[in-house]
Amino acid sequence: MPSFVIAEKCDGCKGGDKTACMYICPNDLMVLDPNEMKAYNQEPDQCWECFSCVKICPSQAIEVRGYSDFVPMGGSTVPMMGTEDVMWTCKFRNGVVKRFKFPIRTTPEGEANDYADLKGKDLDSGLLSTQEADGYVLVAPTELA
Amino acid sequence: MPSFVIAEKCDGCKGGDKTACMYICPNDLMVLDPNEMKAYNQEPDQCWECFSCVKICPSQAIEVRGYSDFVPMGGSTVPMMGTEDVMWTCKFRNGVVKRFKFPIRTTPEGEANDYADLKGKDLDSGLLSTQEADGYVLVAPTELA
Amino acid sequence: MALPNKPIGELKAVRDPEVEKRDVDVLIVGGGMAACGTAFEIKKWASDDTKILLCDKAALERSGAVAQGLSAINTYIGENKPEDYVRMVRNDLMGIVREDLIFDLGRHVDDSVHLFEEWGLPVWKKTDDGKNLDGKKGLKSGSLKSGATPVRTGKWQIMINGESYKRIVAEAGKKALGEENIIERCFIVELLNDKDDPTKIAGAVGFSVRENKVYIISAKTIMVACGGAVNVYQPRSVGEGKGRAWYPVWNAGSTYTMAVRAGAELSMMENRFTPARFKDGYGPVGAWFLLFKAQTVNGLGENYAASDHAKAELEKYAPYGTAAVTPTCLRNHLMMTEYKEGRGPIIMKTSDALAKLGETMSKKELKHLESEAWEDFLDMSVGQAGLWCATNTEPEKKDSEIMPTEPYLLGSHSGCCGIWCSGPNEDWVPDDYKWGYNRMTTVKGLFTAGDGVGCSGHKFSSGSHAEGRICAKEMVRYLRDNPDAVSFKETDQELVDMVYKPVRTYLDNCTYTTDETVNPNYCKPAGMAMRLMKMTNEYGGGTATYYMTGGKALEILMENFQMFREDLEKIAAGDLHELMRAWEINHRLYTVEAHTRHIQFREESRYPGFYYRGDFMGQNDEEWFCFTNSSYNKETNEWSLKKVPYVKIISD
Amino acid sequence: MALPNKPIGELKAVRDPEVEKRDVDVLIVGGGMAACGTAFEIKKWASDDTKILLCDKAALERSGAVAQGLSAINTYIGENKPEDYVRMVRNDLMGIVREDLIFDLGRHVDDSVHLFEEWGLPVWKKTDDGKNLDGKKGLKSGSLKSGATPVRTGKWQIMINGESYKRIVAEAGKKALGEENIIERCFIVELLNDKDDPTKIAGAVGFSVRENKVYIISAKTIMVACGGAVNVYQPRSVGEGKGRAWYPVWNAGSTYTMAVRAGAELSMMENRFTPARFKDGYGPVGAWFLLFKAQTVNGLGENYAASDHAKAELEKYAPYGTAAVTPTCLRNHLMMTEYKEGRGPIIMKTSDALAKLGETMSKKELKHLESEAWEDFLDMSVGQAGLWCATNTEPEKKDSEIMPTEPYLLGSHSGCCGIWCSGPNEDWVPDDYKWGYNRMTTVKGLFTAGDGVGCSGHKFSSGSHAEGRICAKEMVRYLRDNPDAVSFKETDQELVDMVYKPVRTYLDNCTYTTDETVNPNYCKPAGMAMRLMKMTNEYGGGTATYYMTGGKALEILMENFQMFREDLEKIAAGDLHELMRAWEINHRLYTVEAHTRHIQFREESRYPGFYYRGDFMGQNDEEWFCFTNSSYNKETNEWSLKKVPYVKIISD
Ligand SMILES: Cc1cc2c(cc1C)N(S(=O)(=O)O)[C@@H]1C(=O)NC(=O)N=C1N2C[C@H](O)[C@H](O)[C@H](O)COP(=O)(O)OP(=O)(O)OC[C@H]1O[C@@H](n2cnc3c(N)ncnc32)[C@H](O)[C@@H]1O
Ligand SMILES: Cc1cc2c(cc1C)N(S(=O)(=O)O)[C@@H]1C(=O)NC(=O)N=C1N2C[C@H](O)[C@H](O)[C@H](O)COP(=O)(O)OP(=O)(O)OC[C@H]1O[C@@H](n2cnc3c(N)ncnc32)[C@H](O)[C@@H]1O
Ligand SMILES: Nc1ncnc2c1ncn2[C@@H]1O[C@H](COP(=O)(O)O)[C@@H](O)[C@H]1O
Ligand SMILES: Nc1ncnc2c1ncn2[C@@H]1O[C@H](COP(=O)(O)O)[C@@H](O)[C@H]1O
Ligand SMILES: Nc1ncnc2c1ncn2[C@@H]1O[C@H](COP(=O)(O)O)[C@@H](O)[C@H]1O
Ligand code: SF4
Ligand code: SF4
Ligand code: SF4
Ligand code: SF4
Ligand code: NA
Repeated sequence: MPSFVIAEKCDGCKGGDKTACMYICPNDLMVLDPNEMKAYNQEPDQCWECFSCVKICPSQAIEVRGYSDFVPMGGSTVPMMGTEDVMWTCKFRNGVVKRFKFPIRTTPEGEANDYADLKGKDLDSGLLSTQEADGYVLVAPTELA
Repeated sequence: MPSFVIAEKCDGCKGGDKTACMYICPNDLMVLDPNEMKAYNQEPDQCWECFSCVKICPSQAIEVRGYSDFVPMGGSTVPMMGTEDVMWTCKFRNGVVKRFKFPIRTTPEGEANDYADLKGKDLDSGLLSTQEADGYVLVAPTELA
Repeated sequence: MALPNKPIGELKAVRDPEVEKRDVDVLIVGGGMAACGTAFEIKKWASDDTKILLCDKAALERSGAVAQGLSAINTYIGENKPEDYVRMVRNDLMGIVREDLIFDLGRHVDDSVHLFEEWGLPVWKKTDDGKNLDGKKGLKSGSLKSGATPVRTGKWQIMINGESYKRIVAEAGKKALGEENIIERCFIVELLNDKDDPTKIAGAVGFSVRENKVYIISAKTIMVACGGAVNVYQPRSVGEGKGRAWYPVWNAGSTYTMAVRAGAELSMMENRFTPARFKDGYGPVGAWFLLFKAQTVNGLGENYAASDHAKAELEKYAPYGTAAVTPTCLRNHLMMTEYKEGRGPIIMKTSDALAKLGETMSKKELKHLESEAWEDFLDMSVGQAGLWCATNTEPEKKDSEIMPTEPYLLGSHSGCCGIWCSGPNEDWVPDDYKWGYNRMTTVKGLFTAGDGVGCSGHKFSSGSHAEGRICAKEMVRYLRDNPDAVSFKETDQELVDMVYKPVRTYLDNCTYTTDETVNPNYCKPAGMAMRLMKMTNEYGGGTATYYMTGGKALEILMENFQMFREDLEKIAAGDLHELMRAWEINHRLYTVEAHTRHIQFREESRYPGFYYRGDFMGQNDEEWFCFTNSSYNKETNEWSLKKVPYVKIISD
Repeated sequence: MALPNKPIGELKAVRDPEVEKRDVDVLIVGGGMAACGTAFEIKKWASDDTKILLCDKAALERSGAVAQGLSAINTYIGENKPEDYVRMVRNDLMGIVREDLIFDLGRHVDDSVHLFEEWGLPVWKKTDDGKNLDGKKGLKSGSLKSGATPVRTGKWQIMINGESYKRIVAEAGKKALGEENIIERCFIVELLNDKDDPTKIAGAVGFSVRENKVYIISAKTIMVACGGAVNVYQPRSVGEGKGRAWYPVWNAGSTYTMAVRAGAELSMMENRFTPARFKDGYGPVGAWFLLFKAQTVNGLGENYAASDHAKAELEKYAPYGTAAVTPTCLRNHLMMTEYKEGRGPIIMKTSDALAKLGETMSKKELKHLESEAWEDFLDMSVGQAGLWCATNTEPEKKDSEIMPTEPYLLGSHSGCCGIWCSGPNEDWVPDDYKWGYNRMTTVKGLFTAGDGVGCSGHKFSSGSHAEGRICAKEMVRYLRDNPDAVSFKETDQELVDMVYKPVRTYLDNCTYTTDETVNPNYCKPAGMAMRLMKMTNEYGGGTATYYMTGGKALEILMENFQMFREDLEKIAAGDLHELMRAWEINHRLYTVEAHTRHIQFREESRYPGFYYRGDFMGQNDEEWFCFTNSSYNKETNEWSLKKVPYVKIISD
């Protein structure tokens, strides 16, 4: 299921500094042709079909098609990312369509609590910072051999 | 061991109608870049390493290198075609060189006897034309079940 | 770089090709050993006004299996009896063969070998004091035809210096037929039946791989000899090395597919050939076993083939397994046991063999022997020599691994799948085995030879040539008896639309994505090739399962084939080379589907070591000592299979 | 077309890159679950002037194994005892594990899970009447930390809606560490030792995949967590689909290679993880086995796992095989038997499972169940959902095949290969298992976590994060105790020359031939990747041999590795992406060579179903109930292996 870019939809992320798909691909596959200002997957046979590029593309220009060496044609799985949910459209080879919606996060983006002000106290204990703050007591095994 | 073309040596068969390598490759792999007038193998992973192109190239511009997925580097086998013999130079990875000379044909090129004037007589017999001419007698099996 | 969504290839395909129409009496499809035999022979029998055309996808000079050369002629009867030749083939193929075809081949083959030598092929000779002379030095001993002694490796094989084997054979064929009657780089896609009598052949359609042109050919009789089928199973090297197969990678089952689609019955398509070869380089082993008397050992260093265990295993397959020469499949079977039980790999002790030979040889003779060992590869499997160089393998010092390869479908080497053909129209041939013209298929006017003829095998290069010559004469007989014009129902436009469909699919869609190789609207030949080989490898008894398959696996495979065939409607080709690949993969599909359907039909494991049905292990003579024939209806996409009785002609 | 002999790629490599030097106290290599744990935790303990840098080859937001998401957290202790967690891991890994590390992980892991939920990861909850709520609806039940009940599949696993799992975890890590302390798209090539004390870590060298720049970093302490190793064995799809592996294809064994080259001892590298997965799509099976209670049958339709034969087989491996939960490797082992005996393939009866569940469920509940089944794939293995769509597989109607995959090398999932690390510095930990700093390797100042830590396993995403956090604190302790400056002996020029060697090889040679992919003077990463996987697949117990290897095969493999390493000196890269591929293949080589050397050393078959030594079948507790540790000397290219005693800490 290597990713592919629909030529008409890709706008090269409007000539920005880095394109979204290049930014995100964990395997460094997406590149931009600077002449045409359009992206493509430079190594389809290394695509993990992780859908990271698909999900991040602001123009919905990226989809995936089944790996040519074992996936019959005609199906597709297309995610639509929201802030709280992802909506999947799964199209079967025979035309059957299934839609699924799943939550993706329960806090606003950027709001993960990084405990910026938390400072650990006892560097020599085995406790992690939040465990220490919670008053967690480190257990040792009791059921010994 | 896909074939490769040494850029400096290939002269595109001097701009002739068809290049020798394109003419001969049983798998239609060799093509000519008409701008640079140089040949290349368009599908290395379909090369049978039959050496047909290597043997026919008038400029000795084609060699083969071991298939990248199982042949260690550094060896080579290079044929030099004569009219009666072929001379092979086999170079080992470790530098050892072996040379072999083998006959390839015992008649001048173009002189194979095609029996142009031979005409068969009995179309209903089981004999081939030269068998008939030689007076060969068609045998039937005698050691029957 | 520019966006990779433009057609690649130097010879771009256009939407509307030129059409060239030909109207001939005889069409020869293919230009290999068999077709060169036909080309040589046919004008000896045809009247001067007979129009003959030969189409080869490549250039005859180096097309087909012998492109690279060969180091032996494996079938030369010589001092032997044709009856013994039949016995050898029968035993090697586990009993079920067409003895009429084999005997007939045996009485014709030497004539072709004699021609080869006359044309210039160097044939080794034995001196009176038992020394080997190469084909040049051997000239002074005279020709085989004049009574000189060949150098035999086995009972049937003779050594040659065969680097230019195909060039020589093609030269004679081309001269005899005339260059003007030959179209090279013409890939034939489909055979066409007669409009009025669909059981009769009437023509063919193909295209040029060099210019945008479709050939529509009407022909009264056709000989199809496009060789066997390679890359229908996944080779062990799946990267760049997948072009390295033992059999020629460019033969794509065109013979079987075109014939079966034209209505011809196939026979014994379950049979396959899985040769043991030097691993990865696919170097031949015959010379090493027979000429150099090398032995093989397992991973523990044991001579497993001589073990009690092996003997017991072979006895299960008596009389074949206990014959003096162990059948090829059973030799593999013994290896399979070693692998499965954790005693692989299998090593050929080249070092011991050469040391032993050295005991009775002079330095000079040893040097000559070394050269012979290398020639065996350099004449027909250069890549193996390259692998030895790359791995610093001097066979006298370092042993090499041998291993059964992926399966091939062929009818001329040590396998017997192919087309069901008429035997010679002679008394001793059972009635069911003859219908007028020798080597004619069950389609009127359609002949085949070499890898195309089923139920025989062990013809090799020489036998294929001789068989092509037999066809030549029989086709002229057929022409004499069937002089009427033929015509087919397909219009030019329909044929062009069919042949160029992949081009149009490509042109209609290729700019939709930014990379022409990944496009949801079409599939490409390269990907389809991998897909086909993956499914056969995993479910059809490829190397992935040590050649094991079974009912459930076959059921899955059939479902995969079905989807594959549907998807082939969307195959796309941007250039002429890719158009050829598109049609090749189509031909591979039908061929390997036929193969699989036969395996599914035959509920026994007739060829252990070539394949196993896990759900029907062992041979079942009661039910299955018979031929299996299949046919296909291209209108309804239906296959039908049946049993056909085996008749024993030659005594034990 | 132009001649294909020009550098390809959009980011061409130049001969002389820019050099950027960094001087930090703490270097974190990797940006996955473990590294994000370290990133989150470290500033909680470090002084404000501590210089910290994190380098990830990709972008943290979606780097590593969790890029795509996950549908479960497989390690959440919750109501269970950490002692039982140790027992589970020990049994699954056939007895030989570091119980100190596992117990320690067990008492920390839930804290990370609680953070994930707080950060916004949706965690399923169980209602009082036993229904499942997804992570959004479940919010109203409160958090796990506040006592809400998770939905458990097995004893240790809890269900989540994990599509954005990595984005959430990375967000917290990045915020905590500060964007300015993170370099993304920086591939670390090699760790550097201290000039004066080579047993101490001192820095690292890497390069940017975005601009021609080499990073030379000096660091007093380093945490390396680059995940496991994928594509070290050939996957079953070898064409376009070779990017589809179960574990992330971009993790290339950097963790193990960089550590062992820096002098760290590896342990239990013979262990591998060969998961059973839905065939080809690599969809996870856990939910189907545990949540949906699906059963598997063989090709004959038999529930083979419940057969007497299977029971007898499992008894051979008591106590592990006879435990309530069959170890993962033995589940594979039972499948292997079916395949070899011709009773494949293995089918998961999804239809029966859903029908059975449906008996007690409402329509609405069933619909929800269907959605859960699809989510399991869509959250972490979309390709499997794609395959179901493409093959018209509705699991309630059509069953699917499952199959063991190619082997992976990893230490966090159900495998335990990795680096030999110190346990916590506590009384109950045996002296030989602790040397000052928890999770420090045998190289001073070098730490690891997640897939990097050997002899433990079953930490999964949550445990890897917690382990990264443990490292954070320990590194700060180490820094406190070892404040002195470090330096390495390599000059900038030497390092640049090493890192950019593939670029120069390319530039020096690429125009020699007319096609830059075929050139006798260099090799390219793509070909070398195939070559490595072919040799391990065939000789190192890959799928090609049903995971079988043995002494002779290993000997051949070692010879192949040797030539491979020599040839890597000639690897060529024309662009920055290819330069990364060049270094990845280098990392894969060392990792899989370590793996193979361990298999060669351990003369027993400890993990049947993961691999077999045909020459030493069965377990040999007498000789081999111990750890095996290896180390490597990069000056002399010598490996050494030794046995290390196992100490049992937790009772049966
Ligand atoms: C590849 C190979 C083959 C052999 C061997 C080693 C090796 C490495 N060995 S050893 O193993 O024992 O070493 C042999 C040996 O030493 N001695 C021997 O006698 N025979 C050996 N063979 C076997 C013979 O070569 C074989 O039996 C004959 O060649 C078979 O003859 P034929 O059936 O004519 O097939 P072909 O491959 O020669 O020719 C096929 C032709 O068809 C063309 N073609 C194919 N599809 C077409 C299409 N669609 N349209 C138009 N043309 C289309 C081809 O271009 C070709 O012209
Ligand atoms: C791929 C995958 C993984 C899992 C699962 C299914 C699938 C399909 N399953 S289920 O099967 O059970 O379904 C799990 C599940 O549901 N639940 C669970 O908790 N864990 C599962 N995992 C396992 C966990 O994901 C795993 O245990 C942890 O992620 C391991 O963490 P860590 O050890 O940190 O590895 P990483 O892959 O996350 O991160 C690696 C990082 O290193 C970077 N990197 C690599 N090389 C580098 C180099 N040379 N230089 C610089 N950076 C360089 C990477 O970019 C990445 O940032
Ligand atoms: N071990 C063997 N025993 C008998 N005949 C063999 C053996 N190996 C190969 N042959 C025959 O030698 C010829 C060439 O074989 P090969 O090189 O395997 O294609 C064929 O006729 C084979 O049948
Ligand atoms: N058949 C099984 N029996 C017990 N546990 C299993 C089984 N299959 C998978 N698991 C566990 O379920 C979790 C997820 O499995 P998987 O989806 O295979 O990664 C892992 O913890 C596995 O160990
Ligand atoms: N054999 C097993 N039986 C039950 N649970 C297992 C087994 N193997 C692994 N697990 C658990 O399943 C989860 C993931 O394992 P896996 O099936 O490998 O994905 C982990 O929580 C393991 O603890
Ligand atoms: S993210 Fe989308 S729009 Fe932006 S460059 Fe990539 S494909 Fe084009
Ligand atoms: S699907 Fe994933 S691996 Fe493939 S190109 Fe997109 S981001 Fe990269
Ligand atoms: S035959 Fe030789 S010189 Fe002629 S085009 Fe081919 S490579 Fe160039
Ligand atoms: S070696 Fe043979 S197959 Fe390869 S390109 Fe040359 S002629 Fe073609
Ligand atoms: Na394979």
